[in-house]
Amino acid sequence: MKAVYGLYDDPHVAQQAVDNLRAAGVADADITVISSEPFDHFEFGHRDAATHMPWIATAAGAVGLVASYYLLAAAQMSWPLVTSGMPIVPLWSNLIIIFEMTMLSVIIATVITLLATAGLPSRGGKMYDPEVSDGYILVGVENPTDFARLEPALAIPGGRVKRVES
Amino acid sequence: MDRRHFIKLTAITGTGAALTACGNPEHQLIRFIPEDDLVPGVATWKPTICPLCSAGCGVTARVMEGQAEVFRNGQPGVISMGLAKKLEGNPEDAISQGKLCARGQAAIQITYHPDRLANPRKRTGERGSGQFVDISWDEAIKELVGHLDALAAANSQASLALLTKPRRGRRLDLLAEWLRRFGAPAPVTFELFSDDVLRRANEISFGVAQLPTLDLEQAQYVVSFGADFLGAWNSPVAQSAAYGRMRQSRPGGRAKLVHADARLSQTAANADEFVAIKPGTEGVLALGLAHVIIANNLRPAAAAGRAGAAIDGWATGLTAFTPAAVEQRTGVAAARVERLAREFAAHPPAVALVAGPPLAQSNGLFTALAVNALNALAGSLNTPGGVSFVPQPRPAVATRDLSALLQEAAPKVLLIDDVNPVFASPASRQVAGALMRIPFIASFGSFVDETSALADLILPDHSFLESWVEAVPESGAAKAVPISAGPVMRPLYDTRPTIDVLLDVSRRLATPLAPALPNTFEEFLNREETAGVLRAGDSAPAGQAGAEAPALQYIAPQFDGDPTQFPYHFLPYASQALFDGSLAHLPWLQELPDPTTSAMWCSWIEINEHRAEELGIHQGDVIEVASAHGTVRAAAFLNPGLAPDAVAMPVGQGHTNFTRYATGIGVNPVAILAAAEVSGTTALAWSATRVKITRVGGPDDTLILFGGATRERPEETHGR
Amino acid sequence: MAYRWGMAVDIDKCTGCEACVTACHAENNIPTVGAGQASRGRAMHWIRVERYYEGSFPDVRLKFRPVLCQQCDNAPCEAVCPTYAAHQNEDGLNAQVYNRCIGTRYCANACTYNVRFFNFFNPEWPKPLHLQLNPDVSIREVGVMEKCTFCVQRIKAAKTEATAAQRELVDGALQPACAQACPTTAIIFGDLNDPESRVARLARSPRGTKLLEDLGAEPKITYLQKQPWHEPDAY
Amino acid sequence: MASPSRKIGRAWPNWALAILGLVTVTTAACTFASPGQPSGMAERSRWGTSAVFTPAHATAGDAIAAFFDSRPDTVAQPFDFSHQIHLGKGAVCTDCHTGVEQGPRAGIPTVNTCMICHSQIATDRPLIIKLAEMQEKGLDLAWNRVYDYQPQAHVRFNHAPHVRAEVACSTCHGNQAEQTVARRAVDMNMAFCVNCHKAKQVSNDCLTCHY
Amino acid sequence: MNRTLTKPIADDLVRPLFQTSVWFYAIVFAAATVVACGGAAWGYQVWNGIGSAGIRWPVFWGFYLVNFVFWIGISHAGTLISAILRLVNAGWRRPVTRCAEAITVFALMIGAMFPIIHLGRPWLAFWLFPYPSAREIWPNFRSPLAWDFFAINTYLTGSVLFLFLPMIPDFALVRDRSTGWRRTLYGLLAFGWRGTTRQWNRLESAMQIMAVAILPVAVSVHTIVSFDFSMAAVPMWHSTIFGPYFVAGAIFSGIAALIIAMAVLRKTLGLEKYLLPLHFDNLGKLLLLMCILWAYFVFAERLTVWYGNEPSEMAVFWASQRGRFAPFYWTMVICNFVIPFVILTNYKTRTILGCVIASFGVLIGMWLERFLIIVPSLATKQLPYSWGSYAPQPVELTIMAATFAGMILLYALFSKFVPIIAIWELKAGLPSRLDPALQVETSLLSTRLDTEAFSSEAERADRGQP
Repeated sequence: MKAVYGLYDDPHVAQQAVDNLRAAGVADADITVISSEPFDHFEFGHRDAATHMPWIATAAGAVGLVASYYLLAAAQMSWPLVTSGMPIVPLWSNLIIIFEMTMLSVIIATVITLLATAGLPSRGGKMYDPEVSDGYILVGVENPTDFARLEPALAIPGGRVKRVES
Repeated sequence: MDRRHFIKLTAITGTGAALTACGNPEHQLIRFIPEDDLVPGVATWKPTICPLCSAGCGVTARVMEGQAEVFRNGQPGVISMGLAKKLEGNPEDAISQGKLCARGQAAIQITYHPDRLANPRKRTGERGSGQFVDISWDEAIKELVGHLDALAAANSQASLALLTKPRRGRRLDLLAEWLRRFGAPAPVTFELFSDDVLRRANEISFGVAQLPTLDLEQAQYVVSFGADFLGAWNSPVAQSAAYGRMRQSRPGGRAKLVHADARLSQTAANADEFVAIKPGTEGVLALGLAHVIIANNLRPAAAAGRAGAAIDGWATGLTAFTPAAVEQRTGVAAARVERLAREFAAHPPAVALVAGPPLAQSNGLFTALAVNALNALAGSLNTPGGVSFVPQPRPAVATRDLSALLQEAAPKVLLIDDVNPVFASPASRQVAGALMRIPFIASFGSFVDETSALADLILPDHSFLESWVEAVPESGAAKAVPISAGPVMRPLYDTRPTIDVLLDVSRRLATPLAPALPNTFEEFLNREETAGVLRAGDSAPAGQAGAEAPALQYIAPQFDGDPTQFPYHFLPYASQALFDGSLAHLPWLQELPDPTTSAMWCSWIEINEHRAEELGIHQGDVIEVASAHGTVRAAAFLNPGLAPDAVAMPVGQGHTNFTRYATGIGVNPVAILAAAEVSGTTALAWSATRVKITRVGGPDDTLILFGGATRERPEETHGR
Repeated sequence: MAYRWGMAVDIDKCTGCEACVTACHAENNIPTVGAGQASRGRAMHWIRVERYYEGSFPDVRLKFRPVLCQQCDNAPCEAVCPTYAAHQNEDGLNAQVYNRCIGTRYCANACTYNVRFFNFFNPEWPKPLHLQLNPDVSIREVGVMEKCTFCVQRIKAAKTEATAAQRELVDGALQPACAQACPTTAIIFGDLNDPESRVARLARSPRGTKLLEDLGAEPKITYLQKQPWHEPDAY
Repeated sequence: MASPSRKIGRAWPNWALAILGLVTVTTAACTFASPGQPSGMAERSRWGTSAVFTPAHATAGDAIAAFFDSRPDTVAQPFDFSHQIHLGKGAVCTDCHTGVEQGPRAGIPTVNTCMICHSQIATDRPLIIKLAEMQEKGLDLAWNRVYDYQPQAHVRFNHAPHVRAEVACSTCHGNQAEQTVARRAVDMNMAFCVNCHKAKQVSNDCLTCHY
Repeated sequence: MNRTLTKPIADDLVRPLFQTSVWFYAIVFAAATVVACGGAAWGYQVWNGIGSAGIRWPVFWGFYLVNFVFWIGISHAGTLISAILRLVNAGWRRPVTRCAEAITVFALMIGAMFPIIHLGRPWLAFWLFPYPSAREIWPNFRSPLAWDFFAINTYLTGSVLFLFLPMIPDFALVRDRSTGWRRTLYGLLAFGWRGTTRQWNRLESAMQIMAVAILPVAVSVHTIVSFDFSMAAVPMWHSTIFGPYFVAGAIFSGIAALIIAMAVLRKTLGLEKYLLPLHFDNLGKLLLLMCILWAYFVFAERLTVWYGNEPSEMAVFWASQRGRFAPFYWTMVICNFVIPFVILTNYKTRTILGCVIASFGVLIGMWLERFLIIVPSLATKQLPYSWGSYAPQPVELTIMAATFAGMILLYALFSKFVPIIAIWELKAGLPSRLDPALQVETSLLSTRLDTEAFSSEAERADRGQP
């Protein structure tokens, strides 16, 4: 993995580094910003914010709803036993389980989507610096084509540039 | 391995690994060849007779094949044999009519009781210490024969006594005959709740010393004076069956039941009208009714005939028993007496019956005579819907009562045939002390109880299911006939039928009894079969035999104990489940909720709920009941159906030595009774004691009630 | 061949003698639990005779009412069981399938009649009391709920016998142990689907009511209320 | 930061003892304070080897084995009775298992049944001599059941109606003509019963078997 | 500039993971011992039979079910509160959410054990799982106990994930600061988290969706727990009010548990800088709100019963109002209403100590409330002949004590291995980090948060430090 990145203490400086990289012709998708907290109010924190996650969750809920209805009905019909004079497939009481299964589908779909889209769990080998945990913001490019062109863009006051070549 | 097993496996892996299989090699018993030819799993029914009370209900036992551990030839082993599984009323039997009471159902547990004696025992320790050693039948019989031979040698055959239950029948006949041939006096019978007073009264009134049969089925109006005829008195199954038909199973509507008592007994609970009355004054009420009937010319006084003649002042219209006078003595309002009398007269056939507490008063004989006279007045004798007497095959054998053992020259050898007078007698009679003085006692019961614990030799009987049984029901059906039945199942243990043992002994004596008695009871029964059978439908010989007695005058009941010091009447009563305590060893009956209280496994003291409130006594509080002769402590049950000046207690608990299920449970109210007799008889006046009560402390959790609230509707609504 | 087993209990005839209770114990292998456990509320009586006092001495009454499983059509116990151990059988019985029972005891709570009993411990019958056990009836182990079955083993045996003999069941020939023992014949058992059966006729009686009828469980036991005595002349 | 932990660490055996002690005390307290089965009645063995009759398993091992329905197919018998030989000689099942047409149980023959034939046949064989001796002493063979249900299954089975319905013995018991000592040839689980009942269109109500 | 602000926060909050006091061992040891006793008691009960407990005819449910409902109620502390606060974006939630959610998870785990502990045959508990256990017979989905299974499992799954997802960045932080086994452990737990903007955005989106999803689940869980009772025609159970009544009670007791947990953490882990009087004040107000709501429900329930005057219900009513359960009832009223109301309405007493006292009252009161719902009703059903009583046995008391000890144990271990305050959320909530427009709103909500905790920020700014 090869990478070049800068570590910045100040999010404003990090924003500047991101801008510099863009100016240096790096595609937005190739710029990686790593931090130990979300920066919702900086432009770099908003990159990649768009997601279909709510829609996926909703769809999963719908699937869960339909599936649990049929699961329950099939289970109740498989050996129809009468209790308390209720119908074999009683909708009122099944609704409770259908609801729970729907919500469970939503939750699990959300988590799976999160893991899938956030690349988790990951086995490492990606650009990272433990100093991020100390509060630095990492702005860098993974597997850059040209270190020389990017380093100046990252080397701005309030930041340190690091290069990984291994 | 399917899904289910897989999940089971995961469920148990953790625990399963920890629990290792620790082997349990069951000791291998040898297996005997079956003696019966039964299809396994298929039930057969065999007739037998319930032995628990004198009613003599014919029952059927459901017999199925099962694996039992038994003794055969002195060796334990397993056998596949026919086992009685359940007792049910015999539909062909005139008494039980296919029905059976709770006690009868539980009789089967006698046979399978874990503490039943399996073989003969001889006393080793001090008398009463309960130390016995198992011996063989040969040794046991030899020992008994030795003692009898010694009596014969000393020419004191009269010092032999036999104590048994007052069960009329051929077994008692044979026992009496055995004694007679040996030269011993008549058998001594004992039963706490005996009906000797009523028999004596019937003899005086009707010339029949016998319990009556009540034709409830056809009666229109029934007045019961304390007779718990639906509970434990006389022939409860037959009486209940008739009661059922009296209530709802016949055309012409439902009869009325009036019950007079000081306590709301189980029978009283079923009455249409409960008449609360002062203890011992029931006879007054009966004569009050008679007075109204005679005075209003509803029936002629002469109609009562001999029964009326037995009452002083009958012929002159019972002038001392006007409703006003009755009210004063009994506490029953005069108008009510008047109304009851008119109803009684207006709804023939009307019948009155008396038993239980009224006859256990000092004036019990008078009370019985008064009720008999009322019946006779109403023309209810030997009529449909009245009282009648079942023809008996032969006169009852002469017997003696317990005082024969206590007062007269004490016997030297006593044979006890499954009776427990030590438990069921007032402590003041000192029965145990009397028995201790008898040199040799042999007991034939199946269990160690307070009495047989004093024996020198215990020769355990077969259970009734294992032996030949017979009964001559004295009452219960219009046309009862003697019944007998063979064993239902083979014996489990090394036991022998008592009567066969005695017959065996009679041949082994140094001078065998002559002329020889039958070899076995079975032989005796089958020999008798053709002889003394009564023709069905024989009418009763009422008003025939028996000596005329002088007319009896009313005397107020005498109570033991000064009313100021002992303000409460003490009313012990036969427990619906445990009867007189002889059934306290049967776990089903111990756990049977008492009908009126729902109590199980305990003794309790009933006290009027309002009186309890005044005294600060709450449900379950421990209270002490003290008579002049002793005290007992038990938990209080607040009973809305008891007179405020009385406390009641069920008899049955308080055993000190009677199997694992009865020992140490509850207290015995009989112990504190005065040893008073019903005047004119030798019967114990068990309802004539006065007591005082003291609250000892809070609940000690001995009051075990199955049921909760005693009232159906919660009383509190809104803010009240 | 569809049966609908029902019962009629004539309160006017019931004397509270409890013969039914012992009969039930004998027939159905119901264990006795002993004084210690009984005092802790573990006694089992599939049928019980409730006693209720009314008024106070001397104007006091005592009512008896045998209560057993009412075999409700809309049984509150059934739906709450998570394992179908309690359900309606084809003959209209409230089946209690012991092997399915995991002991949530929910059914017993839901039962408005409190006629369900629980095996808090393994039952025991000290030898040789176990010889008396009815081989046609299961012995329920610890953790299992049990209740009146209308003597299903008798129903089953009678049906098998009838099938073998190729005939219909005769009304009255089949009785549960309680009805069989009842000295006053206060308990009548039979097929409610047969309009001419004794129980069906009694179920239509004007004296008939159902226990806690307003709760809507539709019990199959009819209680025939006590009929007060009145002078025949009064009519 | 590490020192306290090390100190505690050394004291570990004492901890263990303390916890163990408390656990023991709790169990003991429970034992005494909440009595097990009916007090004052038969002594109850808490550890599963009670001498009194109960449907519980005698040992933990039994319980686990029953939980998994894992039982050996073969059952030890007092001697090796060969079904193959007897059926080969023309005997039929009901000759010895006489109860099968009349009631719930087929019944296992007693020595008397054996001796009906063997008082004449093959009287010189050692096993038959042994049988004759046993009959003389009044002793029976302690056969062990090959087929039965766990008490926990609460299954009631009645042979007679099945025989009447012409279900062949071999359906449930395998071909005994091929077996010497009887062994469990058919796994009689609930599916086995239910499938047959479905096929024959007879009741599959739970109370048909479970009561 | 950023680092100097955030590093001390991270240092403070990570410190408990690396430093262990003797007290920690003492607490863990004591709690573990009690838990072990509970385990032994349960083992005893399984071996001998459920009769070791005090349950009886007709009170077939006793302490076990009381504790079940109680703990499920406590579980409403976290996820529900945290989800609500997350959705309304209440700034002051940030230090509170994780310790609240942890309560949820642990209380649920403890609560969910009770239905198994109380089973007559617990070794067959797996028959409740939705699978065709025997010949195509599934569990009976009409049974409220089957609903419980689904509801509790959904809520537990959701809550565990809701707790775990925001922990991932903090695990990554701990991973980077630790060595040896800790590094391996936290490395595994961190799932290879780096903190890219994509990851942050997805995490925050997921948390929003989860918050939306978990709210109705949380409400449904306690509603379904209430259905365990209200589905049975038992006097004073068969009530439509039970759903909201139970949910309100659950939140009520949950907040109380949270306040106590926070107060303990604040002292033991030295979090005075993060768990401020403000938090207790806010939670105290919430507790007061729930207290009033609870009182309203009790009044509504009791009034309708009293007014309806249905005999069987009146029996239960009076049994608790002035009968044998009255001491418990009035204790409950005092603990649940009088004490919290008096303390919390007065801002002078609504201190940390005051809130803790009120919370203890509420916990006791709410436990009694569960007891008073279950036992008097069962003891006083329709047929008075079947009325009975109930007294717990040592087994039940031991197991109950063990669950409280278990909560302490789990919580102690949790706070030992996980930063008990979400570090990244706290950092992200720093005022300077917020959108200026939002800053106004947040500062209104958390005036004192600004002035007290983050005065250092201002100080540093004054000193001109970066």
